Amino acid sequence: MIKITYREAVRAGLREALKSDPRVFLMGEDVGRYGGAYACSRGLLEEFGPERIRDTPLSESTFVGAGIGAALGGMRPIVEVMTVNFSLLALDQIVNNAATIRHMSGGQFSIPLVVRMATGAGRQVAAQHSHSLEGWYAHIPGIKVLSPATVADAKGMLLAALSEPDPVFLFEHAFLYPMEGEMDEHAGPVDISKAAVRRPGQDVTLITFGGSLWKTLEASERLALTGIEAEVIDLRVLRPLDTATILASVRKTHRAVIVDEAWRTGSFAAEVSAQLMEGAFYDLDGPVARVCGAEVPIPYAKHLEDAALPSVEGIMRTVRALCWQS
Amino acid sequence: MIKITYREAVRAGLREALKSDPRVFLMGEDVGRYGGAYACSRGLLEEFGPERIRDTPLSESTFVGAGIGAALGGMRPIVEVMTVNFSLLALDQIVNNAATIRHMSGGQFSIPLVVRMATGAGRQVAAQHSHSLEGWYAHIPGIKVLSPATVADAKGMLLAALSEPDPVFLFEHAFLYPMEGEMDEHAGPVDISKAAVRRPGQDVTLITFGGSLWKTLEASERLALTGIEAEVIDLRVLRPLDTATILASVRKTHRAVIVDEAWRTGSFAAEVSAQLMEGAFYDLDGPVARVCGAEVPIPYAKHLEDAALPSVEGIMRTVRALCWQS
Amino acid sequence: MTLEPDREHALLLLHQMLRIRRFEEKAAELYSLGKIRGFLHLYIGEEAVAVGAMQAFTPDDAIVATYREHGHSLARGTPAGPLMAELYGKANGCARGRGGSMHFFDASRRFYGGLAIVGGGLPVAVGLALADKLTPPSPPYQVGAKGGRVTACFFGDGAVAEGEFHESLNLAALWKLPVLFLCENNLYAMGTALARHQSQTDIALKANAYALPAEAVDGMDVLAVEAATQRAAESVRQGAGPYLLEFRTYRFRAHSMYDAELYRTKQEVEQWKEREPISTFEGLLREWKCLTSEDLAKIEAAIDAEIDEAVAFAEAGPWEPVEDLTKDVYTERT
Amino acid sequence: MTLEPDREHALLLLHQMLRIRRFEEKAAELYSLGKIRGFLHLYIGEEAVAVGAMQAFTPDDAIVATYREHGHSLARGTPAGPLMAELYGKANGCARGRGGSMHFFDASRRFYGGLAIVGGGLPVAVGLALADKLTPPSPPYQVGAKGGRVTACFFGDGAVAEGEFHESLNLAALWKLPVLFLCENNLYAMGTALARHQSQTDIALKANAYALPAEAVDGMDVLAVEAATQRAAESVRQGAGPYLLEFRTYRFRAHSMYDAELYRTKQEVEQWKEREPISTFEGLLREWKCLTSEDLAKIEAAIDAEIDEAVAFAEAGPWEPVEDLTKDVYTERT
Ligand SMILES: Cc1ncc(C[n+]2csc(CCOP(=O)(O)OP(=O)(O)O)c2C)c(N)n1
Ligand SMILES: Cc1ncc(C[n+]2csc(CCOP(=O)(O)OP(=O)(O)O)c2C)c(N)n1
Ligand SMILES: [Mg+2]
Ligand SMILES: [Mg+2]
Repeated sequence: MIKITYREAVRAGLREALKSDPRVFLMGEDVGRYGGAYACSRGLLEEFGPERIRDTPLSESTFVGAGIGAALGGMRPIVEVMTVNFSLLALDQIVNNAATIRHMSGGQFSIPLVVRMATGAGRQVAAQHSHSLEGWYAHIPGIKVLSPATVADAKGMLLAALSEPDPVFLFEHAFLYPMEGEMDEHAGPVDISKAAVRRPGQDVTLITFGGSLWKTLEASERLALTGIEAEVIDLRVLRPLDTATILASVRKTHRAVIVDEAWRTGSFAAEVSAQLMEGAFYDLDGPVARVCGAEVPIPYAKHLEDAALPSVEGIMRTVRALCWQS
Repeated sequence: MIKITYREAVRAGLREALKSDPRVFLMGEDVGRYGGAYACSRGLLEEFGPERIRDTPLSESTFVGAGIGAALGGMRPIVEVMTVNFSLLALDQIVNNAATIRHMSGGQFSIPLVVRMATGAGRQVAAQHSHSLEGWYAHIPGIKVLSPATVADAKGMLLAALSEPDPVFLFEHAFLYPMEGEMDEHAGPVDISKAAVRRPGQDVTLITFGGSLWKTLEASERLALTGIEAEVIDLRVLRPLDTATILASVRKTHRAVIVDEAWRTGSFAAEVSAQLMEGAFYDLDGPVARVCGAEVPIPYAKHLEDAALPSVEGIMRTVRALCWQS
Repeated sequence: MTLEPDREHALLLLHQMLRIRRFEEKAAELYSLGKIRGFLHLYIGEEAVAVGAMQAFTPDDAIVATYREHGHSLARGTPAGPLMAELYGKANGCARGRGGSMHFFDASRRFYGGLAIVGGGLPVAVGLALADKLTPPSPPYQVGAKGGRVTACFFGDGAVAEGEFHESLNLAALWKLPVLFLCENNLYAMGTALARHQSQTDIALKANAYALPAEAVDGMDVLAVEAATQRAAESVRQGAGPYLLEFRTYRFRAHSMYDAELYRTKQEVEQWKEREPISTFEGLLREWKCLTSEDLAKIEAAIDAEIDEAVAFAEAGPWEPVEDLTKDVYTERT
Repeated sequence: MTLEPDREHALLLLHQMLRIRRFEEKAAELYSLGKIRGFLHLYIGEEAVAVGAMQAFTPDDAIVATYREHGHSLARGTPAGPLMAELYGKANGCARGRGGSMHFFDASRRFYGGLAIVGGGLPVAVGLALADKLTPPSPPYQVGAKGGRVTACFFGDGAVAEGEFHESLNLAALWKLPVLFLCENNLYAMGTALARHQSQTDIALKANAYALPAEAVDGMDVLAVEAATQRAAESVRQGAGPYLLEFRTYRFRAHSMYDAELYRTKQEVEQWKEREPISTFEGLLREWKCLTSEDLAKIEAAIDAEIDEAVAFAEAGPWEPVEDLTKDVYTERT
C-alpha cells in the first residue's frame, strides 16, 4: 500500500492507460503544456508527446464530438472537459450523438469514449463554476456515469472505463484532488457495476457518492458516538444504478437518508428515493430523507456557500430526526 | 367559448402579447417567413413586421443568449427554440447566465425572458428529435418551468409568463399542437403557481403534465368503468412545484401513480415520488408508482416508439396493480 | 469547368442521379400512403452534389451526412432495399428501423449517418479524421495514389451559422486533419434564405478565417462537383489538412413533408429548374453523343426494377420484436 | 499611431492604469493572507486596454466583461471599495458577496459582469445591443455626437475558438447591431498559446467571415487603444453595425493564483516587460514633459489612499445573513 493523492491516482491511471494501449490518447483544454487545470496530467506531455497529449482550443462541443468520432474511428480517446460547468456546451454531442448513435444505427457502432471532468462546489468559485450535474448525466440512456470517491476508484474506474465499449463519463469532485488515501501501488481496474458499503451499520442507511462521501462518513462516525450506527453506501456508479445493494441495506436498516450536493429538486437523490419507494416501501420505518444543496446558484462568500451545501451537521440532524421519529 | 387548436391558442397568446406591449418581440429559427416549424407564428411577420418577428440563424446558444441580453436591456423577448432537442446547444446560456445573473449580481438585475419550445416524442422522429427534458429544466433554480397541457394554458401561461420578472420556460408538447379544445375567446393570463385537478376521484391520484395528461385522463375514464375513480392532477408548473396540491390529493386517495414521458431514471417523476415520500409517507397505502419512458433513445418504428412511451394501457395496468395490491 | 468524361463513367453518373431521384419520388409516394412516417427530407434537385462528390472517395474513406442523406447513402453504394426498409421502420432496414429517414447508417461502407442535429456531424467527422491521423492506414487499407484516408462531411448552408462549424474548421485546420468539409448551399435553411442567416453570404470565403483552402463550385453540374471534389480530396489525402468546398445548389421540394413554402416564390423555383442537374446533364450527354434514348431507357428500366425490388424488400421485411426495444442501447459483451 | 494627448487627460489615463495595478497588487497580497478566496485572475500588464477603451464609452453605453474584469470595473468608474468588498465576499460588495472576483456587476454603470464562461458574454452583449436597437434611446439618454448607445463586449483570445464567437459576430453583423467586440489577445488561453488554439492567428482577419470591419491595435499603448476604440465606437454609434478590435497585449502574472506557468519561459515574460504599458506611458509623458515626479507622487498618494480606504471598507463590511442565502434567486414582487 502507498499513500497517494486523488490527483496522483488519476494521473497514475492516465499513465497506465497510455502505456498499455496505443489507441489511448488524452485531449482537452490545457491537458498538455499547462499540465491540466487540476494538474492531473502534469508530466504526461513530456512522457507521451503532443500526438497523444493534445491541448485543444476552447471548443467543448467540438472536442467532445471529436472524441466521439475518434472512438468511432477505432481509437480510445480520453477527453478531459475541464469542469462539468463547461460540459453544458457539449451536451448536444453527448445526448444526441454519444448516447444515441449505437442504438439509432441498429447496433452497428460502438463508441468507446471516456470523458473525465471535475465537478462540484466548495471552493468559493461561485455560481458559474460550482455545478453538480451528475444527476443530469445519469438520466441519459446509452452512457455510463461513474463517480469515483476514493483514490483506488480514481485510478481503477478510469482503467475500467477504458475497457468499456460504450461512452463512460467520470466525475471527479474538485475538492478531492488534494485528498490523500491508501492504495495498492499496482492497483488496476475496479469493478464498475456495484455500489460499495463504505461503513457497515444497522440503524440507518446513508446513501451518497463523490465528494459527499467524506462528509457522510464523518457524520456517521460522529453519529456512532451517540449510539446511531449508520451504514454508508457509496453509489460509485450512477448509471446503471446498483439498486440491489441499496435495497439490501435498507431492508436491513429500515431507514435511509440520501446525501447529494446537487440542487434538491430533480437531484439524483430524488431518483434514489423513488427507487426506495418502489422497492423498499414495506421495509421502511419512516420516510426516506434527502440532504441536498440549497436551491440557489452557489454564492462566492464562504459562509453562504457552506450554507448552500450539505454539511456534516446537516446530515447528522437529518439522521437523528429520522431515527427518533420512526 | 370557442373551439380552438392548441397551436392557434399559442398564436393568439403571441398576438395578444405583441399587441399589448411594445417591448415584446419574438425571435427564433423560422418564426417569420416560414411561419414557425409548428406554424405557431404564421401570419405574425405580416402583422408585426420583421423588427418584431425575427428569423434567426441556426445559432441556438447565441439567440437564447441574445434573449437574455435583450431582457437585461429592458425588452420582453419571447425566444422560440424550435424543439427542446436543440435547446441542448443553449444550456450554457440558460444555466450559467439566465439562471444565475440575478443572484450572482446580488439582485441588481432581472431577466424577464420567455423561452418557448416544443417537446416530447410520439411522432416517429427518432432519437435526436424526441427528448423530454422538462425534468432537467426543473432542476435549475433561478428559472420557472411551465408545461401547458390545455388550450387555455397554451395561451394563458404565455401571457402570464410575460409578466414574470424572471426567465420562464414553456414546454409545448409537439403532439398537442393540432389538438382542439374549448376556451373563452378573450381568455387572458392564467395562474402559474398552482397544479390543477383535472378530474376528481378518491381511489388513487394520477400525477402528470404536458402531453401525458391526455393519456392519463383517458386511462382514468377507462378505469372508472372498472370501478376505480382516479383523481388526475396536471402539474402545470414544474418549478416551483405546487407540492401542496399533490399532497392534499394523496392524503385523500392514499395512492399515487406518476406519469412522465421522460426516461425513468432521473425523470421529474422521481422528484414527485421523492416529495410524496417526504410529505405523505404515513398517508400512503402502497408505494407510489411511476409510468415513464423506457430507457432507450426513442426509435423511429412506430411499434417500438409506442412501446418506449407511457401508454393508456400501461397506466391502467400500473394503477390496477397498485389498487389491488394495497 | 466541364470536361467531357468517358462515356461509361458519364452514364454511371447519370444512372446514380436518376436512381436517387426515383428512390425519393417513390418515398414521397409511400409517405402519402402512410407507409413512411416521421420527417422526410427530400434531396431532389441536389443529386449532382452527392453523386459527383462521392466519386472521389474510396471504400476506406468515411462519410458523415445529415438528415437529408438519402442521396449520399445511395451514392455511397448502400443498396436501395435496406434504405427503403429503413424508411418503413423494418428490421431489415439499414438501422433496423431505429433510425428512419434521418438516420441511415452503414458500417460496412463507413457511412456514419444520417445525423440530424444541424452542425452536429462536423465534430464527429473531425474525430474520425483524427483517428485516421493517429492510426495511419495499415497496408490492406492503403488507397489512392498518395495514401491516407479522407473523412467527408456533408452539411447545409444553415449549419454554417452554428458554432460547431467554426470550432470544427478551426480544430481540423489546427491539427491538419484529413477531413473534407462539403457544404451543400441550397440557399435556404428551412425557410430562412442565406442572406437572412449569414452576414457574409460567400461561404467559401469563410475558410480564410481558419487558414484553409476552399472553393465554391456549381452544385448543379455533376462533372464540376466531381472534379473539384477529386482535387480537394487529393489535397487532403496528401496530408495538406482540411479543405472546404461550397456547392451551390437548390432544393426543389419542400424542406420536409409539412412545409407550406411561404418563404419563396414559385417563380424562383421555376427559374432554378432550368438548371435542374439531371436533365441538364442528360442534355449535355446527348449533345456529346454519349447518350442515346436506348441508353436512357435501359437505365430507367434498371432503376425501376431496383426500386420495385427495394419496395418489395421493405414490404416483406419483419418488424423488430418489441422485446428487443432496449437492445443496442449498450454494447452487449460476449 | 500615438498622438500627444492633452496633459490632463494623459494624467487621467496614467492614474487609471496605476489604480488598477495597485488594486490588483493589493488583491494578490490579500489573497495570500486568505482574505480573498476562490479564483483570482489578475489583469496586470493589460491595463492599457481597459483604460484606453473605456474612454470611448458614455455612462449610457453597456459593458460586458469576463472573469478578468477588475480593470474594466475600475476603469468604468465603480469605486474600489465595493469591488474590494466583493473580493472579501462582504454584503457591501458590488454583488453583495455572491459573485467574488469573477462576477463584478454594477447596474448603475450598465456593467453586466463579470461573466466567467469563456465566450458566454458575447451573446448577452449582442442581446443588449438588440434591445438598444429596438428601443431607440429616449432624449435624456441621447449621448455622443451622433446618437445611439453602444454595448462593449470584452473577451480573450481563447474565446475566439468558441462557437459563440462565430455565432455572435454573425448575428450582430446580420442585424447591424450596435455592439463593439473587444478581443484582448494576450497570446494565451490559460496555458495554451495562440498558435496552438487558432489555425489562423490573425484574429482581426476573422471579421471578414462576417463582413464586418476590424482592426488590430497595440494593446500596450493606451493612446492607440483609446484612439482605435473611439473610432470604432463612433462607427457603431452611427449605425454602421458591429466592429471588432483585437488588442495585442500580454498578461504578466499567472493565469490565476494556482498556475505553475509551465507553458512559457521567463525570458518571454521579461521581453514583454519591456513594453509594460504603464512605465512605457510614464516614460512617454516625461519625454513630452507632461509628467513630473511630483505629479506621479500625487497620483500614487491618491491611489494609496483610495486602496487603503477600499480595504477598510471591505474589512468593515458586514456578512450577508445566512438567512438571506436564497434571496434574489427570483425577483421579489411587491
Ligand atoms: C441544431 C438544430 N437546430 C434546428 C434544427 C431544425 N432544422 C432541421 S433542418 C433545418 C434547416 C437546416 O438547413 P441547412 O443546414 O441549410 O440544410 P438543408 O435542409 O437546406 O439541406 C432546421 C432549422 C435542427 N435539426 N438542429
Ligand atoms: C467554456 C469555458 N471553458 C473553459 C473555461 C476555463 N477557463 C477559464 S479562463 C480560460 C482561458 C481563457 O483564455 P482567454 O479567453 O484568452 O482569456 P484570458 O484568460 O487570457 O484573459 C479557461 C480555459 C471556462 N471558464 N469556460
Ligand atoms: Mg440549406
Ligand atoms: Mg488570453
